[in-house]
Amino acid sequence: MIALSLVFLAPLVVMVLGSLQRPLQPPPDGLDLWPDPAEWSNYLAVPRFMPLAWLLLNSLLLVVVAVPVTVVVTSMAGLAIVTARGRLRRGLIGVSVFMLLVPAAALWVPRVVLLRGVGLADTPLTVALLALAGTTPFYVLLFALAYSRIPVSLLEAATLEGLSPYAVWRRVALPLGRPAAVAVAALSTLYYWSTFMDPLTLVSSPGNWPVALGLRRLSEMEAALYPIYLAGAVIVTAPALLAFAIGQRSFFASVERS
Amino acid sequence: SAPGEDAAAGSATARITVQLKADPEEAAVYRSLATAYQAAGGGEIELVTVGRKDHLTRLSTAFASGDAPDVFLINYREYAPFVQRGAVRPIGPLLKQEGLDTADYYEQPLSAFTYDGALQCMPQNISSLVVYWNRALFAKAGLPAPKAGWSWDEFVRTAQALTADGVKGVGIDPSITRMAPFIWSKGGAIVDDGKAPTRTTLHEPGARAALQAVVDLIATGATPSKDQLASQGLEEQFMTGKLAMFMSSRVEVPALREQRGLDFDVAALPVMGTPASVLHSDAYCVASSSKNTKAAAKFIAYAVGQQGQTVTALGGRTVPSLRSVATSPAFLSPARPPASSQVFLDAIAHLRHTPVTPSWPEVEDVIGTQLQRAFEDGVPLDEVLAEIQKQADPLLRRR
Amino acid sequence: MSLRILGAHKVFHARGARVTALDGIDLEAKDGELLVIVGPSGSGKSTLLRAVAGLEPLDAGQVLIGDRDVTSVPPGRRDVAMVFQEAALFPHLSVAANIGIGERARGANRRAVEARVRSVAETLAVDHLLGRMPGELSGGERQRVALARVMIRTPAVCLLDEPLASVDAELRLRMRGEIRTVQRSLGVPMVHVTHDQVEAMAMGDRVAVMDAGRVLQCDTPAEVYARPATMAVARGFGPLPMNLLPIGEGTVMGLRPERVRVRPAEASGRAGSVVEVEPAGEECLVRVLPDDANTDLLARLPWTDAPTVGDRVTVAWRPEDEHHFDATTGERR
Amino acid sequence: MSLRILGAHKVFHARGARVTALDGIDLEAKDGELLVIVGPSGSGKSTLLRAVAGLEPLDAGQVLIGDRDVTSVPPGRRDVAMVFQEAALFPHLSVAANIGIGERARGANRRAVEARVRSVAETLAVDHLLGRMPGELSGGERQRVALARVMIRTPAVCLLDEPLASVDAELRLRMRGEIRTVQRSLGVPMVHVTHDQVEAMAMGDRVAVMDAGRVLQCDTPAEVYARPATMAVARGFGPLPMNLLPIGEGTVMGLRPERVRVRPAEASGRAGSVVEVEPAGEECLVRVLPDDANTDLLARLPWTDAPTVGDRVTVAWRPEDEHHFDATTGERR
Amino acid sequence: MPVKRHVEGVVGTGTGAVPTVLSRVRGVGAGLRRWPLAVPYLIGSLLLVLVPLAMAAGLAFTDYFGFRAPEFTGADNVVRLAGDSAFWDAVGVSAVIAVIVVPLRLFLAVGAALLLAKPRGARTAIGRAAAYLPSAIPDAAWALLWLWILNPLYGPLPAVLGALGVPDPGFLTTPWGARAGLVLVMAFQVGEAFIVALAARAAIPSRLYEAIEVEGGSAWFAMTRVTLPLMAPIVLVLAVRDIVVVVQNAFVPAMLVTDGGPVNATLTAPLLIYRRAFEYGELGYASTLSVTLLVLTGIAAALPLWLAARLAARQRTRA
Ligand SMILES: Nc1ncnc2c1ncn2[C@@H]1O[C@H](COP(=O)(O)OP(=O)(O)OP(=O)(O)O)[C@@H](O)[C@H]1O
Ligand SMILES: Nc1ncnc2c1ncn2[C@@H]1O[C@H](COP(=O)(O)OP(=O)(O)OP(=O)(O)O)[C@@H](O)[C@H]1O
Ligand SMILES: [Mg+2]
Ligand SMILES: [Mg+2]
Repeated sequence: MIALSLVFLAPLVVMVLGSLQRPLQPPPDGLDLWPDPAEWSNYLAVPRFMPLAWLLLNSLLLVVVAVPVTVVVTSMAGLAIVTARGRLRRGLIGVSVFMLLVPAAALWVPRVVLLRGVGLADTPLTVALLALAGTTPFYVLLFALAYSRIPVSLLEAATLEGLSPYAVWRRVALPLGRPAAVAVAALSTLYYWSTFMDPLTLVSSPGNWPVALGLRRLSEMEAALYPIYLAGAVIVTAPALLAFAIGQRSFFASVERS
Repeated sequence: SAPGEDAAAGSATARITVQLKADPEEAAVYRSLATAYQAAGGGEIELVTVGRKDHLTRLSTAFASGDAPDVFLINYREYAPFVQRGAVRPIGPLLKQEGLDTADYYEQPLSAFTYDGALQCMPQNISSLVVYWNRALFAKAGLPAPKAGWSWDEFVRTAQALTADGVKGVGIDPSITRMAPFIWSKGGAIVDDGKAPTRTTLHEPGARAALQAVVDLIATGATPSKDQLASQGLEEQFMTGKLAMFMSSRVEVPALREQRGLDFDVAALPVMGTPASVLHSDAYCVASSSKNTKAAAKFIAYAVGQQGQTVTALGGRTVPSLRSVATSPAFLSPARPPASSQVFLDAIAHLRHTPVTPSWPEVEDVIGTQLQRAFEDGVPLDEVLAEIQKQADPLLRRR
Repeated sequence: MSLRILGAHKVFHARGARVTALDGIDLEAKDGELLVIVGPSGSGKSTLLRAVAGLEPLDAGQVLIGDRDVTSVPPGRRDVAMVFQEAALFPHLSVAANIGIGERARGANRRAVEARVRSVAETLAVDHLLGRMPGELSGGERQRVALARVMIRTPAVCLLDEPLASVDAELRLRMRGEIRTVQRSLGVPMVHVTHDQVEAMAMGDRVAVMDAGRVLQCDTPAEVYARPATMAVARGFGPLPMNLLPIGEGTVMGLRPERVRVRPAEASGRAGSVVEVEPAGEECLVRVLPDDANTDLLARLPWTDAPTVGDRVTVAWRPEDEHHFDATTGERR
Repeated sequence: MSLRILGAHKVFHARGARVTALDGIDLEAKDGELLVIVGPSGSGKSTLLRAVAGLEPLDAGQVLIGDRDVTSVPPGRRDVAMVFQEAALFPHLSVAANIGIGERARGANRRAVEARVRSVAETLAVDHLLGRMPGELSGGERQRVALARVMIRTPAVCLLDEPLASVDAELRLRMRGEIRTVQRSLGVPMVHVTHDQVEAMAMGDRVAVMDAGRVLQCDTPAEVYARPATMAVARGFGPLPMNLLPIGEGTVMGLRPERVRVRPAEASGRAGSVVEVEPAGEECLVRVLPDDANTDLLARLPWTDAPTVGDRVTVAWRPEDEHHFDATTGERR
Repeated sequence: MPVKRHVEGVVGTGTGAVPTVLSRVRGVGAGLRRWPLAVPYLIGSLLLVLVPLAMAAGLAFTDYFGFRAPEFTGADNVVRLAGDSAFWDAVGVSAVIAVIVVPLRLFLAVGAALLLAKPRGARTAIGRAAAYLPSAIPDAAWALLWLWILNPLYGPLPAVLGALGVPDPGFLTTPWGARAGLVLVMAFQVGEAFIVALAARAAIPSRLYEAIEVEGGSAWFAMTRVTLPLMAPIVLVLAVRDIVVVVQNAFVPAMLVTDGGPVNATLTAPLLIYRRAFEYGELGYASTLSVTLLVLTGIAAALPLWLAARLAARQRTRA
């Protein structure tokens, strides 16, 4: 298990070490990874190539809006699937599975055409609109599966107690499906933090771009500047990891407590 | 973000969007261009700098959604689809209003960007293929600097002489833009008709001979092995002293300049028959959907004008298309390498360009893939050429 | 407001097989009446309750609460309270929150709910558990909490599905009383499913005996006990199942074990031998195999009279204690 | 092989509070013996069984099966069979597969298991359900399936945690017999938790009465019934809780309701009035509030003698039926 | 809480067909009308997925370059599709990669989830972080790392293989080597599936394991008869999702690591469609390809569903 962990961790280590190499230097041959001396100034160089703080702020805004919306939309839809019967349920599942199969690339152009049509294109939050569609139907199916394990009698009891559908969702399903909610929150955070194709197609003003798109541009730097790019990558990855590190205790605790 | 509600021309200082494909380093150059423009009384510019790979994606979706930038920079190899499909507003008349005289500019790029008899976009640079060479490695091998008009055989011999432990003589990209000058030099052609191509002609004797010569060069072992090619790009190998020569356009200069301890220069391409080189050029286009053509034209006129061209030339990235700047120290000053920038200007006389036709990007990919087989996998040239004919000709016919 | 169930039918489709859970049920529970439902496991008791609550759609039939036909009213709007067979507690809420959730959902003020929760919890002896989570309760504690959730409100109809199954005898006796008190004070119809015969007899104003999705008999406990309508009722209702002895002519004679007298071998009556003796407090249960029969007879005797296994005895009963049933239809004669 | 539990201690930590579930339990179930455990809900019965099975680690104490100390042996290697209080059925497996899963886990051949499953299922009257999924069963059916899973094997120790709670009276009587038969033929110790006093008396070779994590008394049912060691036992064991009347001098008198005679007001004895009458088949339960006391007295009378609420009566009992307990320690005097 | 009806049909009946298996998501009592909860989702999906998809499907029958209104061309695109060997080759490449990488990813994700399911202190914490991390690294950085790891001259992986005496498959130079490289790049980014699998594992009631434990079942038995069957629906959704991700959306690694090469050996269907749409500008025909790919993935995704249905039916009765 330790060995496996190392294999999984290795790329991260390589990334961090790479970010400390001196730029404008021949790339190291073979396993010569250790930066000597560590070039911390690479991190300071990143903002020279992209408006880092601004883009991070955009990304933060995106995540803060899109993730809760995703969780709400998908968990409500998941509960609807679980509590629906017959044709309605098959319909909802069918639509979700079908949408799961849709190639992302097929939607880029029509989507932007449509969103421009309704005047919603090109804002920092345009990409967050995807949260309305649940970001991906995968999350909806996840919630449906999670909720299908809540004892029926609980949902029934709640209904008999006179709780409205919304209250049943809010007070019973959501807390009971907390592992799923946390998982979806984690996954969608990652999604919105790292998506660059959606903003590339949906958002035209660079001022509205998220940091992932900035990083993507940085990735086309000359090879000799890669240490700076890697520094950028570390900076962008760090919040995701930090969030994970902070959240991991409560995250896994909630996963386990179910 | 595309304002301008009244007239089609809009105000001359309206805010416009300009989309460029640019490395992060290049982007800085364009930012200073925009700043200089504004300082000179121009309107506000929103620069959208996108990576190489995302430039076309962004343009396509932007055009499809009616959110096209007012101005975009594009390579002549890629612009044909845009022009043919009506995305571009011919720029000639617009620039005339701005009082810009195209006679001050080199002809080749202007002709490359002329389609249907009208100048569609305004070229900002006129780069060409040259040989980058490492002075230290030449000195170590006891070789003199390459002379203008050197022959292919000299070139091959030089490459062989440079090949030593850990160093290869020359790197060659298996792409048609790299091969084109040699094909032309040998009297061959890429397609039957440069204006309206219907088929490829690489299998015909002239072109075939040129390609064979390259294959023969590769067979001498003076070029990087397949593993080496997969390990590192040619420019990286060159930077790190593993490669003594490689061919590219002006685009490499900024990065090579920053490489500490690298002493390099450029030389003219070797000649197989008559001298030839291939045009590399980007141009500013005005989107047909733009509501601020006046402001767009004003910006372009500035960018390709004396001041604009000086700003970009100093960045090192471009060979100015404006003669006066190209011949000025801003471009030629030997203080900043390469010392022999004149080589780029000398090549202009025999510059040609690849066909301008909508299916060209795909044809290029097909040819590139097949040449790679011949150059790297040792597949017989004739087999490869037959395959190119088979795959590329239908594409050309379909347009 | 009375509760009426008319012609309720329900068929489950399980693995291709059809299971008729309700097969034409007509029942009424009047205002303030406690209707007890007993019946063997799988006879459809839970299904019936769930149908009344609206949790299981009926294939046919109607449910009326007062004059209102609620057959197609969603459960949340029927104003029905129910204790589930598996105590349905919300695992993420404390016991107090579990009890109060309905009140809170109906918009009651937190302070007020807290007070009511506390008082109900005291009644059901769960006040010391209010801060715990359901996962930390024993089986019986859970059932009491579920019961508390129902007792806190004043619904139109009250349904209890074996709420006392895991509660110990003493507490059970007390809770039985509490349930009755609450129900009387609410004055609403209450339907109570139980397996405990003593409970059925003690609590029910009327008792409905179910089997295989049908109501076999519905009457006062005393009446059902005294005059079971069918053999199934005779076996299914009462502290001990009735002895059933075929006596020829298509007739089966029924005898309550409580009415069978077992005496020393010399006495008059049918001779037989004791095959099993089970102590039961003051009494004992004795199985006697009469020499002339091949089904044994269960008898309940005072412990002081207990024979031992193998003893020769005679069994006797008074003629008026005999019940007679049709051997084929099972109906009372 | 006997089962011995020595000094078992178990404390749960719930929401910061400590709950002592087992507080020094010493018990033994001999080979072939059926030990019944009764006790109020929350007294630690399930915890004890789970500790024996190895599912709940003890804080102190030992579990011995035969001569083997299994205290730190994992559950799978203790060779213990257990029916859980909430039937732990595998939701993804059919009833047949659920019954057979243990055998299969121990590596038995599928064909052989199938045959045994069928025969056990017949015994427990669930053979018609074999193809169903657990979700499609009624509460009682589920419990029987869980029981079948235990009865299919021959373990060293058999643990049953209220396996019959949701089973109807008739079937219960039958299954009680089946369990006994199986247990006798296996000849292994069996520990059986139940709330049903009749069951406890009828089935148990010995009965252990628990309260608050302690064993209050462990003896034959008859002995426990006749001479309850403490007031708690007196209330907790027997078909009805014992009446407990403080009679001064730090003494409490106990009286079984079965032994209280209720007669017309003229008769000799203590005068009082009837406050409640509950029918119970042949008998009825009557609560009488003596004029000179403030706790009522429960009495069980034949139905034919039933008074009505409000009647003036006298209550009387024989002196030898009195039990005396210390009012402070609760212990028998 | 009793394990009752509520888990019914976690792995239920049926024989095949896409919705059957997923419809195991059990439905609850009759009158629980909570479908209004699905309304936001449905509206969002309509606006952002279904209508755009319908537009894409419409474009599939047109010539469209994004500059002028699409021109309807009838079945021309379909005819072209039939003879488009490049596309079918790419579909083949995608299929081959999916066949290898999807089971591998599932195995890694589910395996890690099972290994790391029980909290065992720091080791588990590190393991979990490790399993999640690769997915948190931006794609471009991830690709770059792998370019280095697989590098034929300087890469540690060929070096390690060489040291172990394993022949170097030529990760970036030979067709199969490049495909293997792509497989590796995708195999490690399983954080999403890992988290989902972990949540699924945690949702299995411990009582069931207690029952198996008491019966003396081995850990293997518990895993194969309880854990995996009960996790099956989630694993299934993961499988479908993974097929879709690998076949359709994961062109980023192909684009960044191998760029389709060498000689189109890793030119996957989505990469080809991407080039068709945005490098060659043929948005109409690219739509035709996209819709075709949608149908093909649908068929591919039906496979695990069918397989699972068969398995579940078998498992149900056999224990
Ligand atoms: N969801 C279901 N699918 C199929 N059959 C079912 C389902 N629910 C119940 N049944 C069957 O319907 C019949 C009636 O079940 P019900 O739960 O009403 O019985 P019950 O009288 O409450 O029994 P118990 O006393 O054991 O709880 C039983 O045979 C049961 O197996
Ligand atoms: N996991 C737990 N955490 C905290 N307290 C617990 C836990 N499990 C049981 N308890 C407490 O331990 C005590 C004994 O519980 P146990 O389940 O053994 O009772 P029981 O005798 O089986 O009751 P019942 O007859 O109601 O099933 C109870 O007070 C209960 O609340
Ligand atoms: Mg029931
Ligand atoms: Mg218990």
